[in-house]
Amino acid sequence: MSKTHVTTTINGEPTEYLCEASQSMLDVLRDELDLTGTKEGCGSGDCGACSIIVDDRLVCACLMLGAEAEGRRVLTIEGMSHGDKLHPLQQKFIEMAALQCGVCTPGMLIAAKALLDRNPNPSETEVRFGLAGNLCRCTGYDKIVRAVLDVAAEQRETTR
Amino acid sequence: MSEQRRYKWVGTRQNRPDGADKVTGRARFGADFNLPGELVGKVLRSPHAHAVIKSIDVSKAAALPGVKAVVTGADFPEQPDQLLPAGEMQVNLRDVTRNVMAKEKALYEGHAIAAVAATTAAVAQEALSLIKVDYEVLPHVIDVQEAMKDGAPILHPHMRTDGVKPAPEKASNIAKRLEFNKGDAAAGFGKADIVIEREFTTQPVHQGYIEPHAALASAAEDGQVQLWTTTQGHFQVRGFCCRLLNLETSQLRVTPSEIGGGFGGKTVVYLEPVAIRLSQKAGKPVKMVMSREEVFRASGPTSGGWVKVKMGAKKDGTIVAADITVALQAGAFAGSPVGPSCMCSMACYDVENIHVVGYDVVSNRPKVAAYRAPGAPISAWAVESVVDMVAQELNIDPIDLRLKNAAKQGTKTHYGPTFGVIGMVETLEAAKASPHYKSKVKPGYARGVAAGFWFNVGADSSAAAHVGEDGSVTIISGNPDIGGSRASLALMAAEELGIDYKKVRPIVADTASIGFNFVTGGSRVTFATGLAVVNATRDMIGQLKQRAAKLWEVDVDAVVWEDGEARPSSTNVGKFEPLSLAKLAASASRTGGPINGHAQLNAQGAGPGFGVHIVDLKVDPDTGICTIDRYTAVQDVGTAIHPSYVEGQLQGGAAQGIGWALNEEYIYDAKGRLLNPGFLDYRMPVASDLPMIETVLVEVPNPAHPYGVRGVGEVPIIPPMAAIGSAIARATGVRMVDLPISPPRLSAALDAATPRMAAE
Amino acid sequence: MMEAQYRAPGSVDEAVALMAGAGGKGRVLAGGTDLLVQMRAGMVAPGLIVDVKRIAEMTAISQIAGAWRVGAAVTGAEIHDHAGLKKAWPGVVEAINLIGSKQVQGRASAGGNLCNASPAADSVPALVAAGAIATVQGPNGRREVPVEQIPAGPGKTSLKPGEIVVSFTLPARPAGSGDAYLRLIPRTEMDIAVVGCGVNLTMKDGTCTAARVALGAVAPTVLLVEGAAKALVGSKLDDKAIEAAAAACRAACKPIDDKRGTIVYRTKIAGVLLKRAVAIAAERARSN
Amino acid sequence: MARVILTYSFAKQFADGQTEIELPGRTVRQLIRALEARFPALEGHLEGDIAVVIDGVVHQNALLEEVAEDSEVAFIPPIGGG
Repeated sequence: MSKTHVTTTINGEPTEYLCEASQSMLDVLRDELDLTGTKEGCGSGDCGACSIIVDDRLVCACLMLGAEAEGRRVLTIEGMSHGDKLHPLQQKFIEMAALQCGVCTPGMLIAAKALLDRNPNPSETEVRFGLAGNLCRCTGYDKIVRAVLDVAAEQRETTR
Repeated sequence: MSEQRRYKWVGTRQNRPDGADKVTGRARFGADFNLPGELVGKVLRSPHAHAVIKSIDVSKAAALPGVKAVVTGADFPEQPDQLLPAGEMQVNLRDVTRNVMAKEKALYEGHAIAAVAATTAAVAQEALSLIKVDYEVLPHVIDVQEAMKDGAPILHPHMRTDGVKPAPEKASNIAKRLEFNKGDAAAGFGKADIVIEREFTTQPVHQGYIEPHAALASAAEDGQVQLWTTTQGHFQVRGFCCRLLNLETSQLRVTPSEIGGGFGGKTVVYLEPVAIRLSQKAGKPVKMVMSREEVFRASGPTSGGWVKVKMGAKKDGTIVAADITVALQAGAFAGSPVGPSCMCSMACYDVENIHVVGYDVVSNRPKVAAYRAPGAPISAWAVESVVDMVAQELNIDPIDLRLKNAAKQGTKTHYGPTFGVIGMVETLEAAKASPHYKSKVKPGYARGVAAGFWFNVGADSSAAAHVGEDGSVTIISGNPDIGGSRASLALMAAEELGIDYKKVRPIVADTASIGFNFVTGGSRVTFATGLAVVNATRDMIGQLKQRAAKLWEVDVDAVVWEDGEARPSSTNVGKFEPLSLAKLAASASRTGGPINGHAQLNAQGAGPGFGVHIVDLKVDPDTGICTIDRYTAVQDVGTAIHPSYVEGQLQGGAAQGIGWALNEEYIYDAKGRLLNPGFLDYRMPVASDLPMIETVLVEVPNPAHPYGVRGVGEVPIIPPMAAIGSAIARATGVRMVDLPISPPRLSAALDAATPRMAAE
Repeated sequence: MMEAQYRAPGSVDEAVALMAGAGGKGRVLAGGTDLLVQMRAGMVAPGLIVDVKRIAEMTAISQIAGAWRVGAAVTGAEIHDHAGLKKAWPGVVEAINLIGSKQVQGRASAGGNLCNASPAADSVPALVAAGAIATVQGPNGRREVPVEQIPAGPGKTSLKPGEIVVSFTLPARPAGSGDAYLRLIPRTEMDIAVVGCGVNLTMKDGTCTAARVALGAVAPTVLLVEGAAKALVGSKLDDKAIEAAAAACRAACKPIDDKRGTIVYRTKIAGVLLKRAVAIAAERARSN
Repeated sequence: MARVILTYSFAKQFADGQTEIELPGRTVRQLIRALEARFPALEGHLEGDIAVVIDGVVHQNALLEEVAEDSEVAFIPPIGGG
């Protein structure tokens, strides 16, 4: 069995690993790197629980090979906060009860970050379509959408 | 609302104690646990809907390098064919063991036939392909009405319909017949000015939790077993596993992971006994995780059903009689929620003459599991649709019609009991007064309304409260936190203690670290475990007062606990500086040792809940697509301990009901194989499908709870289907009777109603 | 069990050579949004995975004499962000952007969507309506193929062994042109098209002078519906002409009953979407 | 005397069709014993898979609960929940 050697950057840290050619990025993160914050809900790109950001693009880790990360920059939920400071989305999700069971939350936060990074002033409809790839079965999305809109409004306020 | 301010913490929106863990990826869910040297377990599942298992040859699989254990049904001891307590559940263990691992027959596609444990997933997968099963494929039956017919393929030759006198001699797929009666329905219809009769169906729908089932078992050579699993009730898992594997409960320690949704679907065992058995045979830890496909094929959806409703009313809107028949699919083994379905059907209404018959029917589908208010949404879909038809026919506002017939204190139900204090009228009035209902319906849109009822449950809970050396407090209970219960328990403890919420740390303990707790289910945790936490906290406060009394050398009755400190009850006691929790904790060792409180109880008096939902939607007549524009859920919630999470329950339940109404269904091919075992074609609502879901919390405190708590999680899934169906009927003139109201189905119904268009 | 190999070549020539060397066991990885799902389900077990996302030609968008060339591995998200392409071919861009979620858009490509050969592929009816030409390279060199000739049936293409779709060319067309793509799904996102319809029109002085219409998910392959185009060309896109085009679409349907829709429903919706897509394309044509 | 209520089918099957029965008893257990004395066919069917509603309050498992002189005690199918 000859494995592929990958040199990449994960959450800002230079990282190396060996993976099998057919091994998904999700399995690499969870099984090889112990980054279990990225969740598997379906393994087919239909739930978004494994959302990560690769070179500034939102992707499902289950739809990417570990080998493809060579030379890329990968952001997972474990890299979303800075030191002891939560990302504003993380803080707002807690404050506004935008999670119940919490298993979709890492993917939802990563997707929300990707959305706001590109569109700091989204409408409710844009937020809903921007997060349509992330299934949540607990909340009915109401508090999630409100939290994202709230963060966007606050960030516009602070950058003004 | 003003009453709420009686409390400092209860009713406030504090950050949940597990919030930071859950937004940073730290929280460990079922599949996130690992042990050194663990093996990967995988299950071989039946490709047939119904087949005799003539033989299983595992020799090649067992011989594959890397395979450490193989199990089949023969590895699980036979169980008695009778209802027995397992934990606090009544289950037929003969069926449970067969659902975990088939014995003589495969009863549905996806039924577990064998399992392997191997060093890698790839080896385990290859081993499955080497297991040779000799099947004799039998005719199968999927549909509930088909399964009830004479001549239908019989799943269990020993099954005779229970509840029929004299007891039938012939085998049947009808496991049980139930009948409820109040008054004389036939005579009641004679008094009616209008009588409406319709038949309705629903398809099985899955709970759809995002986290698949997962378990990690480690069985030691001395017989002791540890298990980590994602479940709504680790004590139930312990009970089931011990029964199925002949273990003593003290030998099995179950630690619950964080749980990624359950909605009732994680109250039974699937992987857990298999992982333990594999671990016992392999002598190594075994981890098993279901794929999404396995979740759909092999874990419990809720029943699909067939419901016939005949309802009579007078011109003034008085409903005078109802005759209802409910047949629910149980899946491959008996035990659908047909009882609650029958009982809830007319529970919202005070009607003189009610007759309800229910059937529990087996067919070649996965065994149903609980799903939010089990059974109630199915009968409510039918009954509430017919109530709306009565309102339409008599040209009465649908809320007014319901107010006219609403159940209230003193209403005798058709299933026996007389209601005490309930909130149906208040809920209807709140719905009528809501900004949504008061608003005009936008042109092109239509409005639908429906109601729902659920009993709620209490049951067994244990809790402990420990004071730390610095005066901060740990609250220990044994219910997995599925939607913010740590926060609500901590709020009640902080309220009792009069200390800052942040000084209270709630912990979910494993089965060895706290007394028995019934499942996190039936919306019981904030009520029943909340009661245990309050009692444990009060027990602890009693001790704190005793310590203060000792220090002051006064009688304990002379000490009161206020705002987090012991104070003399009056100036007569003497002049003492109040003793804070921190001070009492610091001196604990010198005043009698650690200060802890405990409570255990079987909580009774869970107050029933009522909900009314309002929906505005439009229908695209060309495509049959419904667009929901506005949605409001109104519910009698007792006291909202943490209003955000109460709102969340209403919103989440409504969203699930909307999915049930519009798109979710199990689709089978002619061979009884599930065609849509994935999130792509099992269409749960996505964010862009829904509007904001407004909530109105009607707070009618439950007298049986110190803070007036009432379960809130069940009711909100009951009204959406009929509310949506009624809005569609009002938008298009077509009353849909089959769920889901998917675009092809609605389009066909619209075309059938306008033959000209169909001919085009 | 054969463990796969992974290669990420830097040129098309290299990729073609790798595929040739894999002896039929090679699979091209563009976005991977279909391939990885199929690998996981055990439907395919490639011996060699050839990742084409490091090939410049396959990941670039360029304009040459009014025509647009889009690399077959360009992701939906990149196409979404390309203002020039969006302005010229809004229907094609919308169609590609309808493939899956934002997450899938971050990976999925039109080349992958075409080569996966699903009759319900969203980008394909729009590309067919656009008259897009695929540039294909294989062991015997390059050739140009109209997109509609590539799908051969569900999961099957007319590509010869070892051939790779390198890019698409969207032709230059006269002023007064516009395109549109609409699909019907039960939800608002995250679904496979029950029916898809691409329309590409050229209008002059209120009269339709050229039209191409394509339908997805109503037959084993995406259909170019010439009858519908004929009904539109020469008309002022009056109700009668549009109804005739819708009738041609319905007549062209050879759908199946499946978990996503019925024969009756798909046939009806083909006509509905045609009307709506024509209206959008015509509006775009008028303002171009 | 407490008023004991059985569901219709349960009464038909085990209690000669009587759905409402006045019985002496100060606890649920005493009522069950009294019921079983009157309807021997009921024996064993009231302590297992059943919920007990005492004056409108649902008890999942009731045995020693006290009932008042004029209490209404209904035996109904068990209730779970999601």
